[in-house]
Amino acid sequence: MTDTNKPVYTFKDFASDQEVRWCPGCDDYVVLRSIQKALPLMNRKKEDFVFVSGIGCSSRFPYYMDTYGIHGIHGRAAALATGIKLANHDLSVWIATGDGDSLAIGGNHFIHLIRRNIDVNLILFNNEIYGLTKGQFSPTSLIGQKTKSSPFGNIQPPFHPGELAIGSGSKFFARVAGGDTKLQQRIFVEAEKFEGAAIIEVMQNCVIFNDGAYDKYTDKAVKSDAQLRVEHGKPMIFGKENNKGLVLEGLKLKVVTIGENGVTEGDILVHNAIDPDPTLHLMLARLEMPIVVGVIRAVPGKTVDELCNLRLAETRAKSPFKSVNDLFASGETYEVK
Amino acid sequence: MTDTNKPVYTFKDFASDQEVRWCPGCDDYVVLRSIQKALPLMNRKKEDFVFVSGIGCSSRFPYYMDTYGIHGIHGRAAALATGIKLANHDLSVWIATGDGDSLAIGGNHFIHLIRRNIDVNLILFNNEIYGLTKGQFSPTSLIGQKTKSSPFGNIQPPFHPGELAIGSGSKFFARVAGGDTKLQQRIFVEAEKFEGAAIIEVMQNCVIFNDGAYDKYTDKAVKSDAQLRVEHGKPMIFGKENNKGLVLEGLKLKVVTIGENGVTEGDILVHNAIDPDPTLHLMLARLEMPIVVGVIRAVPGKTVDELCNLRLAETRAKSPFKSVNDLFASGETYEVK
Amino acid sequence: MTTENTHLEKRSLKNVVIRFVGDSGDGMQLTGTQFSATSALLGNDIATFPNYPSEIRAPQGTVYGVSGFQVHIGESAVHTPGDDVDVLVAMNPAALKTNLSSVPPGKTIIVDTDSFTKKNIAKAGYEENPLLTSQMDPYVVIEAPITSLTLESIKDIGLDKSSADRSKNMFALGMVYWMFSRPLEHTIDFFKKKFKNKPLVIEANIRALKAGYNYAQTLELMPSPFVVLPAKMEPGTYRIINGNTATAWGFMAAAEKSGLELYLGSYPITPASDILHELAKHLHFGVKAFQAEDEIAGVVSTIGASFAGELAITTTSGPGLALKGEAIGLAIMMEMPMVIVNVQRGGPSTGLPTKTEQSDLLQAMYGRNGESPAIVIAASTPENCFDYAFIASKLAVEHMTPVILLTDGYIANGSAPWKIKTVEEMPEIKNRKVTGVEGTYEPYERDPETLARTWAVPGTPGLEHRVGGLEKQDITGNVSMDPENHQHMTKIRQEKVDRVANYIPELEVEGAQEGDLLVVGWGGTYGSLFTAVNSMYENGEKIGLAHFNYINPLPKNTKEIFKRFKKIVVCELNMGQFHMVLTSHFPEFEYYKHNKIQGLPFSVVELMNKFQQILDNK
Amino acid sequence: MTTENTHLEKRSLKNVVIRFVGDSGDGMQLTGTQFSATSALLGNDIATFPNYPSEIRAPQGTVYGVSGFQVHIGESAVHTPGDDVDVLVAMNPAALKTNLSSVPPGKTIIVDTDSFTKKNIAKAGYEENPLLTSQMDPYVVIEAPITSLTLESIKDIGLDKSSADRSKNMFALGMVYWMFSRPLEHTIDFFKKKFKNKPLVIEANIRALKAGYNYAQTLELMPSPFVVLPAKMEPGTYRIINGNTATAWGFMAAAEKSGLELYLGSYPITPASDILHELAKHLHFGVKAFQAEDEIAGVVSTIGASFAGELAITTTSGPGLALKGEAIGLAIMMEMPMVIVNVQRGGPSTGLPTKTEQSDLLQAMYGRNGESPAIVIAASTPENCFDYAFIASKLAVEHMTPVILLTDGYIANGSAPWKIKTVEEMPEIKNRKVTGVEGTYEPYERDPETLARTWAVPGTPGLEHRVGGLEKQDITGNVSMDPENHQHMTKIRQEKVDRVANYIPELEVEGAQEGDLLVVGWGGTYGSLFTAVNSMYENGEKIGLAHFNYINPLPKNTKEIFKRFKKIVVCELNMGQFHMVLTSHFPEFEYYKHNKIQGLPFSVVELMNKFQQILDNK
Ligand SMILES: Cc1ncc(C[n+]2csc(CCOP(=O)(O)OP(=O)(O)O)c2C)c(N)n1
Ligand SMILES: Cc1ncc(C[n+]2csc(CCOP(=O)(O)OP(=O)(O)O)c2C)c(N)n1
Ligand code: SF4
Ligand code: SF4
Ligand SMILES: [Mg+2]
Ligand SMILES: [Mg+2]
Repeated sequence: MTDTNKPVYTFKDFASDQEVRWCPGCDDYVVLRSIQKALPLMNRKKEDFVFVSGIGCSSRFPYYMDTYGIHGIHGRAAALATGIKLANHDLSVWIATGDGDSLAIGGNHFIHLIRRNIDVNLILFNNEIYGLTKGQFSPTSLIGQKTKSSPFGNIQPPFHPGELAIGSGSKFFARVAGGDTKLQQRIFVEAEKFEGAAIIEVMQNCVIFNDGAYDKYTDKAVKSDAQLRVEHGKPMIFGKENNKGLVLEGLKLKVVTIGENGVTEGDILVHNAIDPDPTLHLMLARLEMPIVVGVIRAVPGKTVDELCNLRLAETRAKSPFKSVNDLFASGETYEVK
Repeated sequence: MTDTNKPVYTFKDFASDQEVRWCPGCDDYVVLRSIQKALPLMNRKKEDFVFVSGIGCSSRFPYYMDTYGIHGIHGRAAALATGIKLANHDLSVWIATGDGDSLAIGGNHFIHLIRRNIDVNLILFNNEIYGLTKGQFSPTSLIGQKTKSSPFGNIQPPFHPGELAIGSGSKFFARVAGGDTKLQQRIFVEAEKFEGAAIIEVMQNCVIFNDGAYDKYTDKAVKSDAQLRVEHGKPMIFGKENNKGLVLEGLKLKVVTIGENGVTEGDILVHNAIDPDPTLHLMLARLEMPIVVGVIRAVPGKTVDELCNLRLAETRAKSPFKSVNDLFASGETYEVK
Repeated sequence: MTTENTHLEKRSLKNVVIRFVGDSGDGMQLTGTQFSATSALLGNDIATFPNYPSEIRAPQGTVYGVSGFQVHIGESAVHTPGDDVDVLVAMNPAALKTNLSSVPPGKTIIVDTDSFTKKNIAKAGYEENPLLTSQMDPYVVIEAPITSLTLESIKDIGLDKSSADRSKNMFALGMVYWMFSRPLEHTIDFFKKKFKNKPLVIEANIRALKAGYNYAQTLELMPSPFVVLPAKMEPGTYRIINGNTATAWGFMAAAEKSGLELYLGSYPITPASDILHELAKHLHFGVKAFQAEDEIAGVVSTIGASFAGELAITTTSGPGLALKGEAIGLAIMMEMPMVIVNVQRGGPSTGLPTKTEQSDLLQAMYGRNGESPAIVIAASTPENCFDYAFIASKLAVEHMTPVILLTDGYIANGSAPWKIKTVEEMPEIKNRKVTGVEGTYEPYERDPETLARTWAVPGTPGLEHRVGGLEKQDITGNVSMDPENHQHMTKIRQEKVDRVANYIPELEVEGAQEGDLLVVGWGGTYGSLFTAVNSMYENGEKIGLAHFNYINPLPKNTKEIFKRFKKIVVCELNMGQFHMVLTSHFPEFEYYKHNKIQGLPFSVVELMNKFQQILDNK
Repeated sequence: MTTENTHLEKRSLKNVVIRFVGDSGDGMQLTGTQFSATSALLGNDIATFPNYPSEIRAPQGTVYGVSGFQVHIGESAVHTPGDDVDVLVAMNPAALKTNLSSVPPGKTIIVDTDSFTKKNIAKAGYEENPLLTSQMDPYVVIEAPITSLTLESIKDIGLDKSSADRSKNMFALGMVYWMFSRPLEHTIDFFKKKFKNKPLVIEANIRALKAGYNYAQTLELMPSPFVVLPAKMEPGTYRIINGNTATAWGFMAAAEKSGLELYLGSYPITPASDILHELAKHLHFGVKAFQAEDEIAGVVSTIGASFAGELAITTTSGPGLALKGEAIGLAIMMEMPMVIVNVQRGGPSTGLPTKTEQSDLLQAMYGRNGESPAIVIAASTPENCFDYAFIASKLAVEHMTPVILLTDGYIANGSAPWKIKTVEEMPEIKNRKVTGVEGTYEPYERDPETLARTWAVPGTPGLEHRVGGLEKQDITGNVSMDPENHQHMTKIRQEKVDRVANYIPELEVEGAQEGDLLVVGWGGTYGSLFTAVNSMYENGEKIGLAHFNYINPLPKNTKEIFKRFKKIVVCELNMGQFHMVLTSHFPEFEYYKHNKIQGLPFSVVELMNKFQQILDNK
């Protein structure tokens, strides 16, 4: 829900007076700045934004935003957000959360938030590590990754946030590199417009405990060949020379080069983010090279918070009971004289 | 892990002396009997079976089995089982759990059990309702379902256990009707052989609070047209006359009739349960009519409990430390005289 | 075994306890409820106690499948469902077996002889038919072939056998209605409304009811009807209410009174689920009853809703409260208003889920990390669950802090007449919402009297601020790791709860105002304690009852009251939890303890014996 | 501002407290650890106290980014890291600002003048350069351009600026080594081992260390070196150990001694994570350190592992314990052996995660639904974390019930010399596993003395049985809803814990054995309490210390000891939780309270003042 007569904000309006305390070089700074720049584009009143988080480096996010905010307890941001949205459907509620926060301890609330399609925007800072507690493996850490709690290398296979989200019924899933502020801003704006739970996975580099985790996708030298940015209605073309693309071969995706082996631009798959069938979205989310960034899935649908409010309003309008007094006096009562 | 010299059991060996206390007509009786019949086929010692559960009607299961067992707390069966398996990799560990137990309060442990591919067999009694607490909607209840806690009809969209499981990385997913003891027994035997987390969804009828939930699949009259039983390596053929089959049309599954429109048996998809790529398995799991039963996915892979044990054994064999005394005396120590 | 040898006079009784027992499928709860409602309509005071197995529908005829409903009706005020049963209606051998010990000699037992088949007798664990043994000699036994008479009475209306069978409880009820001279209208109306679209079912039940009534009337062996006259109750409009419904309604009243919308974040659990069920019905009052994925999400979403400005509550029972501990700590740190209802049941762990107990008191007080004081209050009767739900809301909102409301399975499921209240007659609730401030908004600035902070709700321009679980700087609410500030804030959080003592009523003593023995209780044991104390007091003992509804903080005059008695006995359905709280607050007194931990309420007789013993000894 | 005006004599000190403070990135923890280790190797007793911010790497130069490490070295036994700082090494203005108040007048402060840039001065919140103001007058300030001297000393080895910068802590350490006449070898060896593959880093650090040492030696303004002679410690082989490592090792020793494998189910949380880290290293001892998805899975998997026959433990801190409450109740009902370690931190809620506190005592006692008694014990020094981890395991396994072991951030992170123990010298641990029985196996049959049941592990033929959270029938362990049985079992569970009192040592008093004031403490405050009591006792006061390691049950002679003193004061880093436990057990005594809730340990001076006050007044 957006109003029309909105004050005009700049990113400074969304910066709180608290000093930002992440490690120098942490991608979290980029995301913070992206949000602060994206909010003014959303045509919403400042007082309607609420930032909610759990615990973790990334979960300090709300403190740095000059909006309403809760720095919650570990893993429970989604549940906080659900309560807020059910209480007041008109707010724009954002969740800042880590891979530990949302996929380890908060896993249950994460999948249920998605199942209910609560109209919030969830930024998943996936650094594949526990930052705040100083470097244990997380549910997205790779097999073999050596961390404080896996000195011999991690043996627990990782979740893939996109697959988990879509498996839980996700209607909106996007991915973006931690340093890519431009794309972040665009995705944030799209997420805000989307009615439902928008899950945005940020491939966030932790310079201290898992530095370089995404280098193969984000290094300047390889970036354009290693990231495929999808856009609804556009062909899935990428590469330094903008001549690579995706085609379907049976039930598998294949990278081809336009101009080679008779492949033309017309052969390249066109992205359909709003297809309710998740099959292709899942393939895109799963693709390892190139990695797919941008809004992979954005299927319109009902949100539980809206349904809840609608039904409330309807029932209320129809009910003969205007006060609990009416209820108390209804049905089987009797007099004592 | 199976031994060779096993005593021979009958189903009676697995029935405990506790009276079974489900409602008359409940599908849980069928599953209990199926298990008691399947265990003797598994070539394992009775004392190696452990049945673990949470809380719910279905979670009373362990009491009725004359094996080791824990009737745990609500939602935590998967975590109990994980501890048991990590402690003793040689046991055959079974989880009996409800849709509330594993998909509501226990959702986090459910997805992490699957992620880690812990070598257990999980029977999900999906009656799309909370039985034990007398009829509230569950995370698999349908939209609109009227229950004690949704007197105006449920507004929360359901999870699809198969999609959630595969989204969490599931390597083994099977489905079976609550009354189909034959197929249940076969699946249980396959699950036991499978190394990893075997998820078995039982479409269980609750005669009291959600009677008839699966009638459209299980009614005698429609059953053979409404259920497609898949078997690895076999074409996906079903129907009263055994002449219907599945084919792929682009990225969608389609039901065709053999002998009509030139369709021959050779055109029908052959089930490949061991394909690591989950795309087709997901389509099968998602199919609504016919519903797919049998083992939909069974992909061999590493299990965390096995890895943990292997690594322990290796490290132990190589280490110069035989006692903690060696550790205590190692490194920087100094003498005080 | 028959009543031939007994000669009962027609009696007018002050109070009668009737217990209906049968298979879970026999409809005993309905039967009991109908009897209670009809009696209340006649002006009797009532108290009820449903007692059912944890199985949904245990196999027929087994002892663990027995379901019971006890009702106590009286012409003076009744405070408990009663100890000893005056009339037992036993629908099968298992029901007889498990309930016989509650029936004193000379009292009446009605049995359905049709159910005393070999199989049922064996299932109940009897060696032979108990009706044929001398163990029934002490009782007035009324044997009636209830099942067959029921089937007979409705055979021509074309109902299938199993549906027909299900009417036999109404036959039994009809018999009991005759015994107590109750009219049938209320129950007939009930069926007409309830089964509007099932005329056969209506017909069958009404016929069975009437057949039972007529059978009793014409049966020679039946003792003459008892008479229980209307109780002297305050004039007014009444309805029968159970504790869980009363709790739900209290919150709805508080929401209306405070001008807030009601939010419930909950996860089903016995015996608290009915509060969720009740609230889920009242969309028309703007009630959002959200069934969450687990208890943690239930309470955490409640904190979110509170932050967003609603009257936010969460409901649960013991194991659920354990799961909510961490989040309650967050609410304490954030200083958000909310109510946590714990309908206590038997513990530890899953324990005895369908039984009653008071063993979560210390969990309510201390079940969280760190120094995290919460207001703790307890309802003590089915009907005052309404008041304490209301008061819990008021305290939460006015003092900006979580309130834990303790009830228990006994009062939650028990029913009593409730003199209907209106929103108008309830006390004011002033919420502390702010819509604007001069200068910067300081979320942790406090009201100097209550120490409550203000409530600035998202959507309010200019009051943007952040709160959370890390220690807060005084006034600003910014994160602070400063040692002195932490000590200061810890003390403020404590002081804020302590000062609630200024806003709650003083403790009142019933019975003797000073003297030999002060009986101390709290929560759902009020009915039994009061009945016991009152009857001893009326017998001339210097005995008084101090029953606590406010546990943290304690009423200000507690010590003063304790001083007035020579002896104090603390009675609880646990191992002595309130005793521990009292001892640590007032170590200067010596306390006797009386504890019971059987999943059952106190019996009045047991209490009176205990009190007498204390009075006599030493 | 310089030392020109001060004339210090060359001093031989019994005890010295040194605190290194700087940015989180300045390597203060390493510096402090090196100084401690070197001193311990020389035979000093030591006690350390690391104190770091909750940010991983807070922005440079800010006050909240200051990280500190304090070490107390002595030639007699030291029990605390010390109150007042004798030598403060401050690497930047923020570090000076936040630590100055801990330095008494006349003491020494070393500062890196290079860091006193305008920007840093402002960031620290100073208006002007503090080194140029009179506020430094009371101190012996040693100003050294540490950064530039460091860079100078290593400029030719070709390290990039930021790596080079990082060696400046070694320059500072070199200076301090000279002041206390410590050899450089240990630290040089450390670098050679630690950075085997980074020769440049080794070279840089060694050079900086030596440069600092030489600088101090040649600098005219430097006071003459202090001398701290070796402490008189029991002869033997020692190592420096911190509380968390000692805890981990205690469990490993218990596993070896009991012949069980060690299982840890845990979820990381400050300040407990290091136990997980340490145990994860020791695969070779068969340790399974499982990082679960959350605290609930951590504890529940531990119950599973215990059922399967391992020595099973779970580790956490306050908020994590709150989440584990429900499952601990299950373990109590199942009567499974397991240890829950709670490394306490500042609460409530997320609170002060990196600070110490003792505010989870009541949570440990009562943070579960129902009547659910657990054994609760507490370690009191870094090194005895080893012993209490061992004892917790022994009690759990021998009494078949969960044991909660409380430590805290202060002793968990603090280090002390540990006289190495061997498995052989530890007490026996007899587990109660059964491999076969005559007749049917009865899981709830008990040892008549301890009331412990037996432990039949899956895989054992013939002992198949089921356990769970519903109330159990005595002996058989079948589900039972029987009222009398419930009361019986509730009492047995309590009695079983109570009887542990027969298996723990009696309480001992240090200092006066009777007299004027008994100081009562528990857990990690031992060091400060002992130091304060001892010094007053040596000064002739009739003051004694009763420090509790066993909280539930309490030692049997507690009351007898309390009787011997005129006054009792209970000292805790909370609002009085143990005080409450003691009052409710022994209301016959009057207790003074001394409480501090600042996230910091007691200071010895503060305690002595308090005790004196109590002795003087009344
Ligand atoms: C109940 C509870 N358990 C554990 C912790 C400790 N803890 C804080 S943050 C965190 C994980 C942080 O990882 P992630 O969510 O990935 O965030 P990041 O720091 O990497 O941004 C943990 C384990 C806690 N604060 N509360
Ligand atoms: C912590 C906790 N919360 C809630 C409950 C109450 N409870 C018991 S079983 C159950 C749900 C049962 O549903 P399901 O798991 O689907 O099993 P079913 O009875 O349908 O087989 C609930 C909510 C509990 N026992 N413990
Ligand atoms: S530890 Fe990692 S995630 Fe945390 S602030 Fe530092 S760089 Fe960022
Ligand atoms: S309530 Fe439903 S699920 Fe539970 S035992 Fe009865 S029929 Fe089965
Ligand atoms: Mg992370
Ligand atoms: Mg269910």
